[in-house]
Formats: sequence, structure tokens, C-alpha cells
Amino acid sequence: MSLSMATPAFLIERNLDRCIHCQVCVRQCANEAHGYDHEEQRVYSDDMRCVNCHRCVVLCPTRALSVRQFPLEFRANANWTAEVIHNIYLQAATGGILLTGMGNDRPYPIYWDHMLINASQVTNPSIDPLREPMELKTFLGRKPEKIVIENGRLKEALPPQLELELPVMFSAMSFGSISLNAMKSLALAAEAEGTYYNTGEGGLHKDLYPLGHRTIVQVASGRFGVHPDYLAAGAAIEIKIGQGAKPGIGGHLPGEKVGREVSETRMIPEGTDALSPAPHHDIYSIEDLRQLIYSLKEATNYSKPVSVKIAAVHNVAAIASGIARAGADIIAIDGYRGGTGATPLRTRDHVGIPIEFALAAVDSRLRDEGIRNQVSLVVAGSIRHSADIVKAVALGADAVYIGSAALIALGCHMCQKCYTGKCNWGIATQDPNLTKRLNPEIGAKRAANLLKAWKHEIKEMLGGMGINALESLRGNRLMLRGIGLTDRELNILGIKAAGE
Amino acid sequence: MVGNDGWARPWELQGNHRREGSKRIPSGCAIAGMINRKGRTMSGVDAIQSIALMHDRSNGLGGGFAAYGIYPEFPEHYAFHLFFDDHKAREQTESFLNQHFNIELGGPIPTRKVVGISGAPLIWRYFAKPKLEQLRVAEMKEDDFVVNMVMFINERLDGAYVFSSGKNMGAFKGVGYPEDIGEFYRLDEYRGYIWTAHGRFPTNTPGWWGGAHPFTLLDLSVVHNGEISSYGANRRFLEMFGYRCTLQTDTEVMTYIFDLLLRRQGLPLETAVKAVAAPFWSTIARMPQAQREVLTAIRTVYSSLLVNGPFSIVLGSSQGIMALNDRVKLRPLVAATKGDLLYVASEESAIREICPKPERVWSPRGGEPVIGMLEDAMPKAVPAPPVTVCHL
Amino acid sequence: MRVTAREEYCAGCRLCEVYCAVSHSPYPADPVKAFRKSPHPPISRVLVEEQRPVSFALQCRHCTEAICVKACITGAMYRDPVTGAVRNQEERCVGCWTCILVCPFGAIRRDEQGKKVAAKCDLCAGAVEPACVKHCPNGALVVEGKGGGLKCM
Amino acid sequence: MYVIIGNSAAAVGAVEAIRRVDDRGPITLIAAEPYHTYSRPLISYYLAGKVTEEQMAYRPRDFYIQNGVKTLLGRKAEAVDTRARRVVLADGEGVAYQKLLIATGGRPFVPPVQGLDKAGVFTFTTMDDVKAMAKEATPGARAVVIGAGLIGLKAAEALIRKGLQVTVVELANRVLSAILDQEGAAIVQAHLEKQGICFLLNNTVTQVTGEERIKGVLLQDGQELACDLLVVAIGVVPNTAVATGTGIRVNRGILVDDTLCTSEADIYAAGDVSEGYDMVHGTWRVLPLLPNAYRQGEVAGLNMAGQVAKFAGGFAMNAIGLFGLPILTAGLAWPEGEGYRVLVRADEERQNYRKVVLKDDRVVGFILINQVDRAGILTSLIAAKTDVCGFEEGLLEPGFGYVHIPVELRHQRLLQGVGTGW
Repeated sequence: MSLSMATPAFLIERNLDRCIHCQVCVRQCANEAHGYDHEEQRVYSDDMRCVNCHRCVVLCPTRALSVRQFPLEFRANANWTAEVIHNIYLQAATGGILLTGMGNDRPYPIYWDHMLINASQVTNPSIDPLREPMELKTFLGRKPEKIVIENGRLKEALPPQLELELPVMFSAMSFGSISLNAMKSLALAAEAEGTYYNTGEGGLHKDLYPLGHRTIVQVASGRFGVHPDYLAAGAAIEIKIGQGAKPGIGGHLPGEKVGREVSETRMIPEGTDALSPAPHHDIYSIEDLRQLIYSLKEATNYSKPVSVKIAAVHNVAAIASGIARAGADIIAIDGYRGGTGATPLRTRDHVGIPIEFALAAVDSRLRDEGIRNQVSLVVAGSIRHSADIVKAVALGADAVYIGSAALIALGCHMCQKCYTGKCNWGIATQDPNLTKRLNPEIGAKRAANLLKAWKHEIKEMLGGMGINALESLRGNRLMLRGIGLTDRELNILGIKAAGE
Repeated sequence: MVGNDGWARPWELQGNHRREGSKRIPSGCAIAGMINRKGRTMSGVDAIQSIALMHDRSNGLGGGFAAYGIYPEFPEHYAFHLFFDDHKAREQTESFLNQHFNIELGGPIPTRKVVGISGAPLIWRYFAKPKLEQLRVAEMKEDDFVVNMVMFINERLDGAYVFSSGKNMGAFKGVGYPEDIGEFYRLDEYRGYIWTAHGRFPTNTPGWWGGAHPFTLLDLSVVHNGEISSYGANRRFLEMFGYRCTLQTDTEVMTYIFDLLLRRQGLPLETAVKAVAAPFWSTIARMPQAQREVLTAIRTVYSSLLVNGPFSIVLGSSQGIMALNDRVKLRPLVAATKGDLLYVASEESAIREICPKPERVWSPRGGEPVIGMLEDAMPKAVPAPPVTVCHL
Repeated sequence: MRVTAREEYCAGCRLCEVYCAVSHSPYPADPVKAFRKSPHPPISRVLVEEQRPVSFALQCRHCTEAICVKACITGAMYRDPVTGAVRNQEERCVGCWTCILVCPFGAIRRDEQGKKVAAKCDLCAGAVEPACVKHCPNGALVVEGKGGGLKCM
Repeated sequence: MYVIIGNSAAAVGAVEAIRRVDDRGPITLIAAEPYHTYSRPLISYYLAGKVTEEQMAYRPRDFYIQNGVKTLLGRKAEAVDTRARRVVLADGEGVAYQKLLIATGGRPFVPPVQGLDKAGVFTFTTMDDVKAMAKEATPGARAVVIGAGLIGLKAAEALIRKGLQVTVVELANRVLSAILDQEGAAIVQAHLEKQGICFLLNNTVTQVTGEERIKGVLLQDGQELACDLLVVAIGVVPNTAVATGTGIRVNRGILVDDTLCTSEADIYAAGDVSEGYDMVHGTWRVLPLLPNAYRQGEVAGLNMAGQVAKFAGGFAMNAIGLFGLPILTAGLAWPEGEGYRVLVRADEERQNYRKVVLKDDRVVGFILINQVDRAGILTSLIAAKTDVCGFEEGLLEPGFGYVHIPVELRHQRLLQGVGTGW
């Protein structure tokens, strides 16, 4: 036993004038940061255990609690920051890689916030979405170059498409990384709002089969839960090559999260670690990907679009072009801010590129090659609000995936401790004491409300631009102007500077 | 840019933007159009008179006309109308044209002096046919070849601009009020079975004649009132098909959309219209299944060709005219008939000015086209010219 | 009418108990005062049962043929003819606990802080929504069965 | 025309039941006592000064008016003329009936001891009893209570609270011998002794001394106790007098069937006067408990009004608190014979006692002292004859509740109801 260098990250402040010692905080903290002293008949706190998830703060009936950064400071040093030092202490003590959850939180530029949206004035009318129809319907899937009509009928049916009532879907999040109640919340919200959610690589729990038509079923490197009924149940199939939070590395669901239901759904023994290899071991090149795409299409009788999800990396445009030519109907690109349940800290924070650049580059590249219509582009990786979506569509996206935002709607407070399995909000956990904290009816309502609200906001912004159908915004980069960007950045984004 | 084969590939070019194309200009306008469905020709006087009545809808910064059936003596020749900044540009262009075409006749377009029209460029026209060996080298259909040539000139040849390229038709346009432009071009001396006219109200002063309406490509012409909010989306989609929107005017996009859908993809006019001014999804949902499938497919495949924002247009072709509003009808458009004549205009008064007692006058609904075709033409695709590709 | 727990969504936070106690205290709108102004914490009429991971709140079922009403030795326990709620007239109650002996749900509690009286859910008479339902953070409590109660006999 | 003799729980239960079905038929209620219906168990509270006479009302003052009941209070029913279908009052008046309920309750059992007619000797059942006693129960006076049962101990508690010196004489070897076992009784006795009550067990009064007025008592063991007050609280017996000579069959109490009908048509009996079915013992016997009385009165009332209702039976159960120590019991608490299993958890220091008796995996009785919360769940397990296999270890938990009950049964009970049948 040697000296621990660990100091609390957060300070729990309890206003003793307001605390009624009701112990709600004690009962709600899975990290045991609150306790009750029976002898003194009072509640106390242990700062060391606090992860700042706000569960206690939100539930405290007298608003007696608050959490702050622990005020302990090192000697000021712009280079050796407290975080750097603490992480070294931790690694020196454990010899392990640093794990974290959710997405990249480093202060890199957020390019969404360097783009501004246009609006109509005088020369064309803005449109009031409360009075005029405003269409957000979006189809994802391969589009033929042209249609042929014979005798008033289509000569050939369209390739399979996903039909979205708004250009937002719920990102891949697996049962295992999140709770079944969280899955149900998203699935029900997708059903209510006419969009889709994604199984991630966790398989499809039996309770969710009735919502298969709202499900994108993922096929990832571990092939967990993949079987004919699974493929048949989904509305689309997504091959996961990579994700923004951990480009180039695999996944690891620890055995303690593999309870009976996760085990059944993933088709792996109870209590065993679920290890997803870094690559698909049947895909070592683009032609292998083509084989998998067509195997899946064959397996489902060409009835469902096949998506390929990749992390946004340096030469994403060329990769995307290859994927389009390999037969994918949808390409999902996950930027470096994309979230996850668990990822090595250094990978999360230092690998990948911003989704804004990746999107602009891919859209331009596919148009240059004249194949943009052959695939739909879905982008992910920290889409935070409706304006991000409007900007993404204007840059060229067909739709976006939201993960973190959806979880925040369900109650996530971004404490980044998903990997501990002790999510106090019942989201990133399989502990039955915690999962029941998320009532999927409420979760579904909240997630659906978020989509509803964003739908209204997108319509407002579209109307402001004088546009009444989302497709007229797609790739319409004239609707964007850059602010605070270099010429090179403007050039990559394909937009003009504000004032131009 | 010219490839090793000597063939122009405009889509490989980075635009050397000058002239109007360097800035995108929103504008308001007056439009008018008329057709004699029996194919009987009318003098340009009516068209001038009609558009003149809507004087206040334009601001003197652009006016123009398209007329069909005006060159009966050269029915099979492409009638190229060009603006030249100077004779150097003209000579360079003529050499290019001679390289690729057999020019039957060429010379300045006759004009007369008019008060209020100044700064006119050199305005020439050439009646020409592509050289067969050039077609062979290009391995292209004749119409694609011509389009390519037009794009190349407009994009690459400094000081030259093709503003009309159809057969037995011509566009006449310039900076000024439309009635003055008509006077300037001596349109009273032409007779055509279709006339369209345009008066422009741009919100800046480009001072360049090529920016006026109509915009044409082959025998398609478009006069347009409105601003296309979807311009960026439409344009980037069209660029995938090789179109270069050098002028950044909305109308140019409209022309290319119809060129793509009608000429290159052979869609029926009705279908093309549904792509441009699509019915709302709520309307589609109420349609019978077959129709619903067709419209869903149109909106899915051609979603990027939906023209959003306020507009009214008159599309002219050798087969007829089509007038169309945006689907919400945010710009005025009135139609009227009398006998074999169909009139469309921004204002009813402009029709009554030349046809005081029409048999029927109506205001077309948003997205519902008014189509007037020659009686011996089917109201569908403009038939593509025969393929003349020769494989060696 | 009664409040029913959906135990699969009970987070075990016991805010229902806290708010029940508060709303039956002299300071129904102020939890701090409700707990701190009186010498004893106010008593909740809701009881949360817990044996991890199972937990649920339990309140009076407001039985149709309420055995507590029949068994009450003083006549304090009665059915409100308007709301149908089974209520205890605390000034008539002597705290004999016969109701506790007969209630098959164990939904009546002893309040021995002042005069001994039986404390039970009154559906927050007069309120739009009982306090426990209103303040349950997870929708684990719902008002059910307009009109009828359960059978306790 | 309904006639009810009696004015306590069974009578009120009958009135409320009749009015649920028949809001018009005339009801006449005859009672020997002149008071509005009052709660008999509250007399000890009255004596202790915890309730006023006003607060003893079992139903609101206007209850009978609201329910259209004609009351003949202070009028004793002497006899029933079954042939003429009328009740004969002490003053000779007759009250005709179509349906008659006898709900005359119990009367105190008074043993044949010499001198019980002296002043200062009381029984402890009625309002008149307690009013009389209250006048003489002055602080410092010495009281002897015969009987350490429910009534005797409640009387003793009240007298202590009034400042008297109290000695309880009990023939049995323990207090509350009817409901408690030895171990439970010891806890209660110790608790009461701390409050100043003296107990003389295995003993009884053989003679009352004094002239006009009581001076003391002689006990079986020869002791003599000086006292100013004697309370006779040995128990109650059914007050069946009115049935005498009618042909109504009477054992200890009036015999009834499961509709509470006596051997005579249209004549019903309910409450402490009758013998009801004990579902734990499986026999018909007198169950002198207020909840039983009400429910029997209710069933009788429904049948009188033409409904078909059945009394499925009851069983002994008692809730009593003595100086703040609650004692809740039900069913068979100290079984004799084969096949019983007894679960006990005791902590005498804290006065906690929890005993559950099982037979054939069913709960048949329990005793809870001090930690009595949620006792009703156990009671309902007795009534419903629920198989407790699988959760019997929870029965002894002080916090025993639905969380210990398997999920299916829990949901069935909490969502659909209990359905005990009693």
C-alpha cells in the first residue's frame, strides 16, 4: 500500500440550511458519494466518489445540493495542466490505459459555430411554417440517375429507401452499452416521429422486434447478435467499420454487463467479455467490403438499403468514394466528436477529423465524380441542435445521426463515466437498480419532443431562407457563410465568408 | 480547357468568373409569352406591346425576347446569337466555330439606334451545322456536342458569349427596358409562332447584356420572374451532369434543369414539371397508388431539382410553351386563350393589351403548368435530334 | 380511484414519501419548513417497499368494500361520498390500530408524533393530482380506476 | 318494516347495509340504553379523559335521521312474539316487524362472588358503567380489577392514568390469556408493572368486604386487599335474553346460518349476541369483536333487505394498546395439537415480539407486540389461506411487506385486489 495521489475531482456542496436529511441523494447515488450517519441522523457526502452526474442535485427536493469543480489547484502551468498531472498519477498507480466515455471534449474549433445561415429579405419572401406546408421528408438510399415512366407507371421500382419525416436518426448505440429501457425509449421515439434508431453492434432484443421497421440493424466486426431473423427484422442494415470516438480500434463490453438478456441478444455466453475486433476480419480491403455489402443484400433479397459507417479520418473522401462504388446505399460518417460508452481517452481526443470537413470533402468528392446521387450521406459526431442539422444539410448531408443529444434528452448529464456501468440516469448501465430509473415511456416522450422541437426549428430556418422543402437546402452551400475561418478552411467547406 | 484530343471539357474547368457570373443577383421581373397553336406566325409587335405594358415591373436593366419560327430559310441550322466585347474576341470565336462547324451564313444582327439603349456589344449571328468529323472525334450526339461548344465558348473564350443556339429560333436581349430592346433589335420585322418576353428588375447594375433573359440552350428558352432559393442545391446537382452555371442567375439553372430532364433524360414535360414544382407530400399521400409511386419516385430521385422559392416562368421550345408557377404560387402568372392563341403573362392587363377580349382568363395554381403545344406536336418531350455518332 | 405503482420504473428515491409528508404537513408548499419547523419529521402516508432491485410505493387502495371502515371502532374511518376516497377523520381516531390489523395492504401507518392517529393516503383531497404522483420523477406512480377501488375482502 | 334491537356496531352495520339496497323501507331501532350509538371500546378512553362523551359517537349525531331510522332509545325490548311478528317492549308497547335483527350484544359476566352488590363495585361495558365509575375514580384511591383481559387491562390503564393505585387479579397464569402466549404476556406484564399496575396471577377474588360500600376483597389465596373500587372485568357473554321463549335456537349465543338468519324465519342475529363461523377454528362460536359485529350486521341487513349475502366467517383478532405499547393478534396464537409450525422472533428488552403460527404452509395466527406495522397483511394471509411457501422467512421481518411476497402474487393483490372471501 502506497500513498494515493488521488484527490477529488468535484466538490459536493450541501446547503445545511436547506437539507432535510431525507436521503434521496443517498439512495440515488450509485457511486455512494452520499451516505447517512444513523448515529448523527444526518446525511454526509464523500467528494472523492462524486462524478458530477447531477442525479442528486436534480432530485433533491429542497435544492440543497450543488456540485462544483474541486477547488484544489496546482501551481499555475499552462502546459502541465491539472488534468495532465492527474492522469499521470492515475497511470502511475494503475499501469493501465485511460478510459473515458462520450465524445471528444477538447477545445478544438467547432466548425458548426463558424458557419452562419442565410435568410430572405425583400427579393424573395420568407415562408411562415405555421401557415404554409414545410417539408422535411427525406429518403435515404441509392437513387437511380433517372426514372422511366411507361403508361403513367414507373417502369422500374426505386431501390429500397428509408423514409424519414425529418433528417435525424438515432445513432448506433448497442444494448449492452446502453440499457434496454434506453433502447426502447429511442425506438418508440423513432416510431412516433417517423425516423429510425440503430441497434449498434448489440443485436436486437426480442422486445424490440415489433419495432423492426424503425430499426437499422448493425453488422459490426464482432457480429454480435447477427442472424437471419435479425437482418430480416430491420429496415436497413449498417456495416460498422468505425466510429468517431475510437477510429481504428475495436470495442469491449466487459463481462459484468453481459447479463442474461444481453447474452441472449448478443448470442454470447453470460458474463463473458464481448470483444469487437478492430477490423472486420473478413474485410481487409474495399473489394471485401463489396462482398459483405452484397452478401447482406442477397441475404435480405435486395429489400433493404445497406449503409456503411466509418469514422471521419484524413482521407475520408476517397474512402467514401470507394464505399459508394462498392455498392453501399448509405454512407454514415462519424466525426471525431462522436460519443461512445467506452474508449481510450487518447484515441478519443486525438484521432480523427471534424465531421464538418469530412462532410464537405465527401460531398464535394462524390459530386465531382458524379456519384453523389448513388448514395445518401448521413453524418454524425456531435450534432448538438437544429442549426447544426441545417448547416450539415446545407453542406451536403442527407440526414444526421444523433447519439449524445438523444441521450441527453433521456437524462444523460455528460459525466463521461459510461464505462463504469454505474450510470445514475439508467442509460449506460445494465444494473437493474439503475436501469429502472429510465421509464421508456418518459424517455420516448422526451426524445420525441426533442425531435419535434428540432423539426419546428428546422422549419423556421428553412422558411426564413424561403425554402419549403428540405431537399432544396441539401448541398446548397450558398445558404452558408463562414465566420472566423481561414481561406483554406472556407475552401474545404466550399462556402464563402460572411459579407461575400 | 482542351484535352489532348482537342475536345473541350468544360466540367474540368475552374470558372474564370467575370461578367455577371461573379455575383449572384436576385431580381424581380415581368414575363409574357404567346403561342399560335396552329403554327401561324405573328409579328414581334404584339410581344413588345404586351411586355411594354408592364414597364414598371422592370427597371431598365434588362429586357429580352425569344421567338420561334423566325428563320424558316435555315430550319436545320443552329442559329448562334453571340455577344462580343470586341472584334478580337469575335475573330477568336469565329475561328473556334469554323474549327467545329460549317458556317452557312454569319454576320451582325440588324439593329437600330434607340434612345435609352447604349453600350451594346458586338451582336452577331451564325447559321451553322457541326462538322461530321468533329462529331466522330467527340463520340457525342449532335445536341450534346452543340451544348458542349456553347458551354466552352461561354466559359473559356474571353469576350464572347453565346446567348442563343437553337434551330429556327432566336433570343434577343440586352440592357434596357424590354420595349426599347425590341425596338433596338427591329423585332417588328420578325415573325414567329411563339414569342416570349421579359423585363428585368435586378437589384444591382451588372451592365452586361448576357445577363438579360431569356436564357437559352439549343431551342429551349426560359424567361423567369423570381428568385430560386434552392439555387445552390439545383446548381450543384446540375454540375454533376456537366452543366456549368457561369452566370449564377437563377434562370440559367431553370434552363439547364429542363434541358437535362426533357432533352437528355427524355422525360415527359408533365414529369419534368412535377420535379421542378413538386406536389406536396400531403397531396401525394392522397393520390391513387400508381400515381403516388410515380410522384414519390420523382421527388426522391429528382429532389435536388425541386425549384424552391418564388417563381413564374415561361419555357419556350420549338414545340410549344409551358408556363409554371412555384408550388406555393408566390409570383403572379395569368393565362388566357382566344382561338388558336394562348397567352401567359405576369399581369392580366398585359394580355388584354394585345387581346382585349380573351375567351378564357385564369390564374393557374401553384405547380400546375399551363402548356400550349403546336397542334402537330405531342405535349411531351421535345424529340431529341437523331443520333449521328459514327463509329470508326 | 387509487394510486398504483409501476414497480419496474420505481427508482427507489422515495421522493413520494418526502412530498407526501410535506403535503400533509402544516407547510405543504415548503419542504424545508415542513421538515425543519416541527420537532419530528412529518410522516408520509406512502410507504416505499424495497428489496433491491425491487422497489415500489404503496398507498391505500381505497377499497370498494373497505375493511378498515367496517372495522374502525370509533367511526373515524369513512368513505368520502364525493371523491370515493377512504379517509380517516383524525380528530375522531384514537390510535387503536384496528385498521392496521385489518388492512390487507398494510397501507395504514401509525402517526405517533402528536396524538396517536392512523395516517393514510387521502389522495391529497382537493389537489388535481396526488403529491406522490406529481413528484414521482419517473412516472412510476399513476392514478388509476376512476370510481372503483380494489377488493380487500 | 325492519326492526333492529340494539344500537352498536352490528345495528349500525345493518342500517347502512339496508339503506344501500332499500332507501325507503321503514326501520325502527330499539335500544335499552338512552344514548345515541356510541363506541363501546371507547369507554376506557373516556375514563382516562382522552375522549369526551361527544367524541364517543360511533356515527354522526344525525346518522339515524339521515338514514330515516325511527329510534326507540331507552326502551328495553323484553321479548319477541314470533307469531304476531312483533317485539314487546318493557313498557308493554309492541313494535311490529317484517324483518327483525337481534343485535343486543353481550353483557358482562359476573361471577357468583359474595358482596358484589356493594357500592364501589363496577362492571366496565357500558356508558352508564363508565360514567358511574368516573365519579368515584379519584386520584389516590385504591382499585382492584378482576380479570387481566382486554377490558380489565384497559380499565386498569385508565385508572392508573387517573391517578389511582391499581391491582389486577387474574385467575390465569398470565395477562391477556385469551390472546397472548406466555412469552408475549410476560412482555406486556412487565410493561404494565413499570407503569405501576400490580398483578396477582393464578388468583381471584372470593369475597367483597365492607358494609354498604366496599372496603376490600378477599382473595383465593387468603390475602386480603383493601380497596375503594372494584372492577369486575372477567368477560362478556351473549345477551340473549330477548330470544328466550321464542323458539329461536340458542347455544352460548344465538345460532345463525351463513346469512345470519336464526332458526326462525325473518329473524336475524348479529354481533356479540350470536355465534358466527370461525374460519380458523372451523367452528361456530361467539366472536365478540367490533369488526365482526359490523360485518355480521351488514350481512344480516343485506339479507333482510332481500339481497343474498353470506358471511364467510371471521376469526379472533384484537388490537390493543396499553400505555403506548401496541399489541396486535389474530387467529390461533398458541396452537395445541399436531401440524403447526411456530416462527418467533423476540427481543424482550425492546419489547418486540413477533410470532407467526403456520399450519399446512398457511398462516393461522400471529402475535405482534410493539412492531405491529402492516399486521393487516398477515391477517389477510390468514383470511385468504395463502400458501406462504417461498416467502415464509419474510414473515418474521419487522418490515414484512409486499416486497417479500413473490411478484405474481404481489401484483395480483396490489393490482387486482386481495379476495380473501371474508
